[in-house]
Amino acid sequence: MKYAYYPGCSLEAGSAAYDVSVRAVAKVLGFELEELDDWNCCGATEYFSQDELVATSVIARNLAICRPDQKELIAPCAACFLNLKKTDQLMAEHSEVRSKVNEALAAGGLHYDPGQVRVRHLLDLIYTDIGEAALREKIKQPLTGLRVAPYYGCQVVRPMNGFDNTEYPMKMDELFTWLGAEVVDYPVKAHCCGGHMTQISEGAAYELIRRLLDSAVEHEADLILCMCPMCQLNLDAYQALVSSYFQKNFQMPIIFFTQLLGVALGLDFETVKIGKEIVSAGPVIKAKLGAAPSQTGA
Amino acid sequence: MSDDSFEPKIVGFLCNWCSYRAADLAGTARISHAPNVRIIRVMCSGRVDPTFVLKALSLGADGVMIAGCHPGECHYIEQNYKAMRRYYMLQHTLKAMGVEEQRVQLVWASAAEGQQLADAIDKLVADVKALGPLGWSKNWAENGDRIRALEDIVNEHKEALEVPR
Amino acid sequence: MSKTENMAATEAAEAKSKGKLAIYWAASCGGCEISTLGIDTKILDLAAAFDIVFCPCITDGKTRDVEKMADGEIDVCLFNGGIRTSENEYMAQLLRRKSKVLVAFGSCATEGCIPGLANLHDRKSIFDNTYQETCSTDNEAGVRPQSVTQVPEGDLHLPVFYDTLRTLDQTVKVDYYLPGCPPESDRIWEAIEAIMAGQLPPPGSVIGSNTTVCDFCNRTRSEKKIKEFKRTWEVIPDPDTCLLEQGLVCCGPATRAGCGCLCPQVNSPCIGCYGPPGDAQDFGARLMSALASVIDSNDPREIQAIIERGIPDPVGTFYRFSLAGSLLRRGKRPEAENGHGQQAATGGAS
Amino acid sequence: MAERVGVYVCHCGSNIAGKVDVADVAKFASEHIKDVVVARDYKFMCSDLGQKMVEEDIKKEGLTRVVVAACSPHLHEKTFRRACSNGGLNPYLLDMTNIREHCSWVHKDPVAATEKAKSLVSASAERVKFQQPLEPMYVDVNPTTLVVGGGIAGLQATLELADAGHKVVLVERLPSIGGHMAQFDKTFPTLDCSACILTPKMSEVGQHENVRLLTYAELEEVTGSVGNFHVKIRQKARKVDFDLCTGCGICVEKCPRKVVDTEFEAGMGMRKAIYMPFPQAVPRVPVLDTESCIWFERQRCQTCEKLCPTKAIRFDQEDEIIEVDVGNIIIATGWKPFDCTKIPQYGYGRLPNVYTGMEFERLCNAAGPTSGKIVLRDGKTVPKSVAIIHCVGSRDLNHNPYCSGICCMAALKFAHLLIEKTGAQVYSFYIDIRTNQKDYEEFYQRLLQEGVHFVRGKVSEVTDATRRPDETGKTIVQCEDTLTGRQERYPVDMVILMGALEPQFDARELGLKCGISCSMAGFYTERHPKLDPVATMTDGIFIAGVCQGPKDIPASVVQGAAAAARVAGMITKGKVMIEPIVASIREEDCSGCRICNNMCPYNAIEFDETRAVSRVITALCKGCGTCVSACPAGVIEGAHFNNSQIFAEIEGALWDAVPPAGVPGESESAGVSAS
Repeated sequence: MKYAYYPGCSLEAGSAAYDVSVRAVAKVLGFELEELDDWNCCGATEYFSQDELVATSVIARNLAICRPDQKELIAPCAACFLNLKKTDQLMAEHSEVRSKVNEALAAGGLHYDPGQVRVRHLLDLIYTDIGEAALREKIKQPLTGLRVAPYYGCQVVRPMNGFDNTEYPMKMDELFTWLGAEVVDYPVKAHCCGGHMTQISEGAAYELIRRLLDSAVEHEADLILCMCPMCQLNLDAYQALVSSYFQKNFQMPIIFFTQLLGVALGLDFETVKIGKEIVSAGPVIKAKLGAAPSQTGA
Repeated sequence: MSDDSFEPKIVGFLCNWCSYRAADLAGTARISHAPNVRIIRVMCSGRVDPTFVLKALSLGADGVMIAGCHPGECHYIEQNYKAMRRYYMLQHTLKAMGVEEQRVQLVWASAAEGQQLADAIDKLVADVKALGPLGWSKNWAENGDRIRALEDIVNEHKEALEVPR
Repeated sequence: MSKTENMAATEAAEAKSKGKLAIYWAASCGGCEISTLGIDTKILDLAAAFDIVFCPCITDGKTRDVEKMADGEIDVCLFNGGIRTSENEYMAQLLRRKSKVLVAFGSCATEGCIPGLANLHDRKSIFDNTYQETCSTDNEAGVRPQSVTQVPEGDLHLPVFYDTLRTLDQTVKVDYYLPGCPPESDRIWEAIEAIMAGQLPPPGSVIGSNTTVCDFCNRTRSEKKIKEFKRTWEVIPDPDTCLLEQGLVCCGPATRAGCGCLCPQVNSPCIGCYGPPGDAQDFGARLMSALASVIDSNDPREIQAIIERGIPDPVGTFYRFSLAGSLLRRGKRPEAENGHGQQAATGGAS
Repeated sequence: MAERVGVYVCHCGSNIAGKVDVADVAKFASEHIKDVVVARDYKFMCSDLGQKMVEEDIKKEGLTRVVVAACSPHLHEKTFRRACSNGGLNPYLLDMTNIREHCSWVHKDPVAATEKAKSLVSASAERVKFQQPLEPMYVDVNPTTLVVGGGIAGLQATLELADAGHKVVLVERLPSIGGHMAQFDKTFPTLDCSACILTPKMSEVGQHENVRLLTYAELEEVTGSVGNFHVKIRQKARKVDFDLCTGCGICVEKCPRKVVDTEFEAGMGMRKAIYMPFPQAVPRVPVLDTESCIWFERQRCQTCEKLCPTKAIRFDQEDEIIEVDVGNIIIATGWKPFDCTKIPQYGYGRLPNVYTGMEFERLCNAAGPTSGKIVLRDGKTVPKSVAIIHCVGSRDLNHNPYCSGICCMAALKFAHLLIEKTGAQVYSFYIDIRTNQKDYEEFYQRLLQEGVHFVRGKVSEVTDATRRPDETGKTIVQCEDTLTGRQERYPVDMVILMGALEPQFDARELGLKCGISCSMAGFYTERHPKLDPVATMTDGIFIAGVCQGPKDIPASVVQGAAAAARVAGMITKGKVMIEPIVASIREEDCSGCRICNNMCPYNAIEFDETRAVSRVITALCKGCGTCVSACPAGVIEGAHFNNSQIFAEIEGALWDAVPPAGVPGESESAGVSAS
C-alpha cells in the first residue's frame, strides 16, 4: 500500500513527534508514505477567512502536483486534512470556483479536476485499510491496563469527513480497544481545544482546556490521545498555565495517537518520540504496562 | 462555440408516471422553461431503447433527454434501474463515437418535481447550446472528389479503345 | 471454325433459356467468393441454371462488357463488399442498372462488416496511419495515393477513397440481403435454390432465418445476471453453460441464425457476423440494451465500473460487423479534412 | 391503404390559444403532414360540441386515426377515447398530445411555443398512423380481501369489510394484533386510555366470523393481479397447537426462563421464553421463543409441556405455508421507531437516564413494568427534572428529512403525564410545535398553562461532562435557546428522545413482493397524494396507516376505513378493466436466450422449457415495456408503444431537423447516368 503524504508545517516543527511516529508506525504496518514533492502551506485556519478563492487556489496546488498515480493523499494534521478536503469539495460543487482555481493553477502549468485525488486522514487509513485483523496480528505490547481518552478535536470530524460520526466519533476509540487499552467514554472528545483563543482571549481558551482536562481526570484517564497538532499543543503546553489559572494541579500527559500505537506495535519510546511532550507520558505508560516497553525497535 | 441564434432540437423520452407528470405539473404551476424539448411519452424509462436515442441523433436531434422516476420510486418498482444501466452502456459507446456526454442526459423527476424537471430541461438546453449543433448527418457527407471521380470513370471508359470481339 | 461456330450457337441457345448471374466484389476480402465455391459440386447445378456473365474473382470479364449489356439483362447479381471507393460506387450503380435482382451478399454489402469499422476514422487518418505512422513504414516524402496523376500523355486516374464506407443499400436500391461473414455455403445454396425456384420472399427482406444463434446453441440457459464482463482470455468457459452467463460478451442472442452456432460450439462467444435478426434496426443498440439490462447492480458507480472494465472497446464489441449499417453509421468526423491534403501536392509532383 | 388522420387543435379558451397560434398549427397539420385529411382548431375540444365534432368527422370523413392536441392525456385521454368509440372508431386509434402543460403554459415566446406545438402535433400524427386497435380486458374480482398488518389501521380496515359481510384474511407478523397502539399508555389530546379503546376492536376482530386471523405469520409471496391475487403466507411455528390451546397461561406462569422483552416492553420489562406479549393479547395463544427456551438450548426442562392441561405444546412444530386467494390487498404494516443510537451525541445507550419515547410509554403505562410509576433506571428515583427532545431523527438531513407528525403531540402528552405523576420540571426542546388537528392546539395551550418550559432550539448534545457544581450527578442538555440567542445548559434527571417514525425495516422488500413502490424515505407511494391517497399504482393493492407516511391514530383509522371502502367498491362492481397495454413475444422467432426472464418485477415472463421459448403471461403484464427494449432479437412487441410507433413519433418530432444532406445515395447516381 502506497500513499502520497502531506506532512504539513506543524509536523516539521513543534509536532515533529507526530511525523516521526507516523513514519515509524507506517514501517511496521507495511504501508508506504511518499512525501509530496514541493508541497506548500495548507493555509491553516487563516487563509479561508481572508479570501476563499485565493485560499482554495493555494491549497489546490497541493492536489494538482500529485502525480496521476498518486490517487490518495494522507494528511495527519487535522487542519491540513480539512483544508485539502474542503478544497476538493468546493471545486467539485462550484463550477465557478473550479474554473477560477484552474485559471490560477494554469499560471504554474497545473490543473486539477476535483475527485482526482482522495484526501484522507491517517486515522481512516489505519482504521479502514489496515483494519482490525492485521493490526491485532502486529501487537507486540498490548496496552492492557492503560486508560486512554481519545480526543478528536474539531477539524478531522467536521464537517462530513466521511469515515466517522461527526458529532460523536468512535474510530479512535475502537482502534485502541483493538490494541487492548481501556478506552474511556470521553464525552468531550469532539469539543473545542481553544484553538487560537490562547493568543486572543486566554480566559476563554483556558476554560475550554480546563473542561477537557477535567473530564479526562474525572474519567480517570491516564493520558489523552490527539490527532491534531493544535490540540496537542494547547492541552500540553498550556496545562501548567491552566492549572495555576484555576488553582488545580493537572498532570495529564497529551500525546499523538500514533505514538501510543507505536508502543503497542513494539516500538521503543525514543522511536516514537515519547518524552518530547511537556507533561511526560513515559512514566504512566511504564507503570501501567508493567515492564518497560520492549526495545526491539522498528 | 455558442451561437445565440442556435436553438437546439431535443427529443425527450418521459415516463408516464413521474417525469411526464412532472412536466404536467411544471405546466400547471406555470414554471417557465426552454421550449426545445419535444416530449415523447413512454410508459416507463425502462421502455427507452438505446435505438430511440440513436434514431433521434441520426435524424438531426442535437440532444436527448431520458427522464424517469427516482431510483427506488419507479412505478414499475425497479425498471428505471434498467434504464440507468442502459444509459451508462449507451454513453460508453457514444463517447467512443465522439458524441459529447452532455448531449444525452438521464434525469430523475418525481411527479411532484415540476421545478426540478424544468431546471433539468433548462440545463440540458444550456449544455447543448454551449456544445453547438450536432448535425450528425453531416458526418456522412463524402469528400469533394467523389462526383468528379465518378465522372472520370465514365469518361475513361468512353475514351478507352474498343477491342473488337 | 465451324465447330466453334456450332458450339457458340448451342451456347447462345442455352444462354437464352439459362439465367444470367453476376458476382461482384467491392470492398471485401474474397471470403464470400470462397464460401460460394464451398457449395462444392452443386456449382455444376448452378452452372446448369445460370451463365456466370461477370465475376472478376473467378472468370475473366471486363466492366465494359457489363456496360454494354441492356438494362436489366442480368437476372441476379450477388454483390459483396462495401462501398469504399468511387470505383465501388460506380460498379454498384452499374450493376444495379443491369440487374433485375440485386442481392447484398455477405456482411460487407449488408452492413459494412470489418472494413466498416474504419468509419471511426476518415480518409486522412486512415492514410496517415497506413502510409506514414506504422512503425515499419518509411515514407519520408509523405507520398499518398493520388486520384489524379499527370503524366505527359494526360491524366491518370485511380479511384477516390471515401471518408465513410457505405453499405450497398446506402448507395443503391437493394432487393435482398444475404448476411454473414461470410454467408455459410449451405445458406448460399438455399438462397440460390430459392432464386432458381422463384420462391423469393417479398423484396427488401433478408433471405434466411428470423431466429437467433441461440436457437442453435445447446448450452443450458437460465436467468441472467452479470456482475462482471470478462474478456475471452480471462476465462476458460464451461462448455455446457450459456457463455453470457459466464460473463463473456456473446452476441448470439442478438445475431441472426444461419451459421449453425459455429463459434459457441468451440467454446468461443458469438461475435455477431450474421447481423441482427428480423426487423431489428441497430445491432449494437440491441446488444447494448440487452447486456446492460442484465447487469447485476443498481449503483451508478458500480454499473459504470462494470461497463468500463469489461467493455473497453464498445464500438468494436457492439458494432464489429455493423458500424457502417448502424443508425449513426460512423464516428464523429473531425471538421472537413481531405486525406490527399497538402502532401498530395508534393507527393504528386515527386 | 393510407390512413385518414384527423387533427384537432384545442384553444382551451385562451389557455393554449393565448400563446400558441392554433390556427397556424392546424394549417401546418393539413399542409405538411401526410395523410391528414381533416385539421381543425376549436375553442374547447373537451366540450360536448368538441367531442361531437370528432365523432361526426369519423363518420363523415371516414377518419381512421384521430389526434387531439390539447391538455395532458392524464386529464382527457378517456374523454376523447370515448368520443372515438362513439364515432365508431376503436378508442386506441386516438393519440393525445399535450400542447398546454408542456407548451403554452411554460414557454414565454409565442413563436417558439407555436413551433414546438407543430413538432408535437407532427410527432403525434406520425405515431397515430401506426397505432393498432386494441380491446380492453375484464376480469372477475375475488371478494376475499387480504389485510397485512394488525395495527389500528389494519384492524379498522378489517372490521369495515368484515362488518359489510366480506371475508378478510388478516396477517400479523407479531404474536398478537394491536400494533404500537397497544403499547401506549394514553392517547392525545383526550388522554383516554389507549388499551381501553383498542382492546374491544381487537377482540371483535379475533371473534369475527368473516375474519381469518393469522398472527405470528408473514407474507411470503404475492402472485397474480387485481381481482385475483394468489398469496403465500408463512405461519411461523408457535410451538403451540393453536386449536388445543385454551389460553389458560399455566405454561407462561411456570416457565423458568425470563428474558428482556425488547419487543412489546421496548426493553423495559421481562417476559418468559413462552409468552403472550401482553394480557389482552389476541389471540390468546402463547408463542414459544426458541432462542431463549431452555429445551432448545440444552434439551432439558419441558416444564410447559408437562404442565399444559390440553397437551398443546409442540416442540417439533415447523413453519407452515398457507395459501389464500384474494381479490384485493390492503397493506397496513405501520412503522418502526428510529434507532436513537444513530445520534450518539444524545447519549442514548451510553447515558443511563436517556430514554426513547417508546420506553417512556412503557414506563408510564399502568400495565407496564413499573406499574406506571415514573422512576429512573435504578428503579426508585423519581425524576425532578426531565428534558424532552423533539425531532430526534426527524427534520434532520443527516437522518430523515420529513416531519414525523406525531411527536410534538406525544411530547406534550408526556409532559402532561410527567407533571401529573411526578410534579417534575419539564423542558421541551422543539424546532416548531406542530399541533394542527382538532383540539391539538388547545392541548398545547393547556400544557403552557401547566408550566412546561418550552425551549426553541436544536439540542447540540446530551452529556455527563459537568462544568458547574450544580451539574454533578445530572444529565446535561446543551442547547441554544434561539429565542434568546443564548447557549444554555440544562442539568436534568431524565431525558426523553422523541425518535422519528421510520418505515418498517422490510418495507421495500414487502413493496417488491406486492409490486408497489416506496418514496425515497421508504414510505409507500400512493396513486395520487391528494386525490387517491390509499390506492397505489398497482391496481388492487391499497395502503393505510403509517406505512404510507407518518400520521396519528385518527388519521390511520380514517385511512383504514378509506382503503376498505375502496375495496368494497371493487367487490360490489365485481369486475375490473385491464388496459390492453401489454407485451407479447413472437414465439416463433424467440430463441429462448432468457435475457428477458428477470426483466419483469411482476414475474409476467415465463420460460417454456420444452419449447425453449419465453412467454408473456398477459394477465400479469403491467405494460412498462422494459422487456421490449431488453430483447436482443427484437421479438417482444409492446402494444400501444411498439417500435414502429415510437420511431414514427421521433421522426415526426424532428420534422424540421436537418435532413440528411450531402449523403450520397441512389438519387444522384452521377456515374452511371452519364454512361
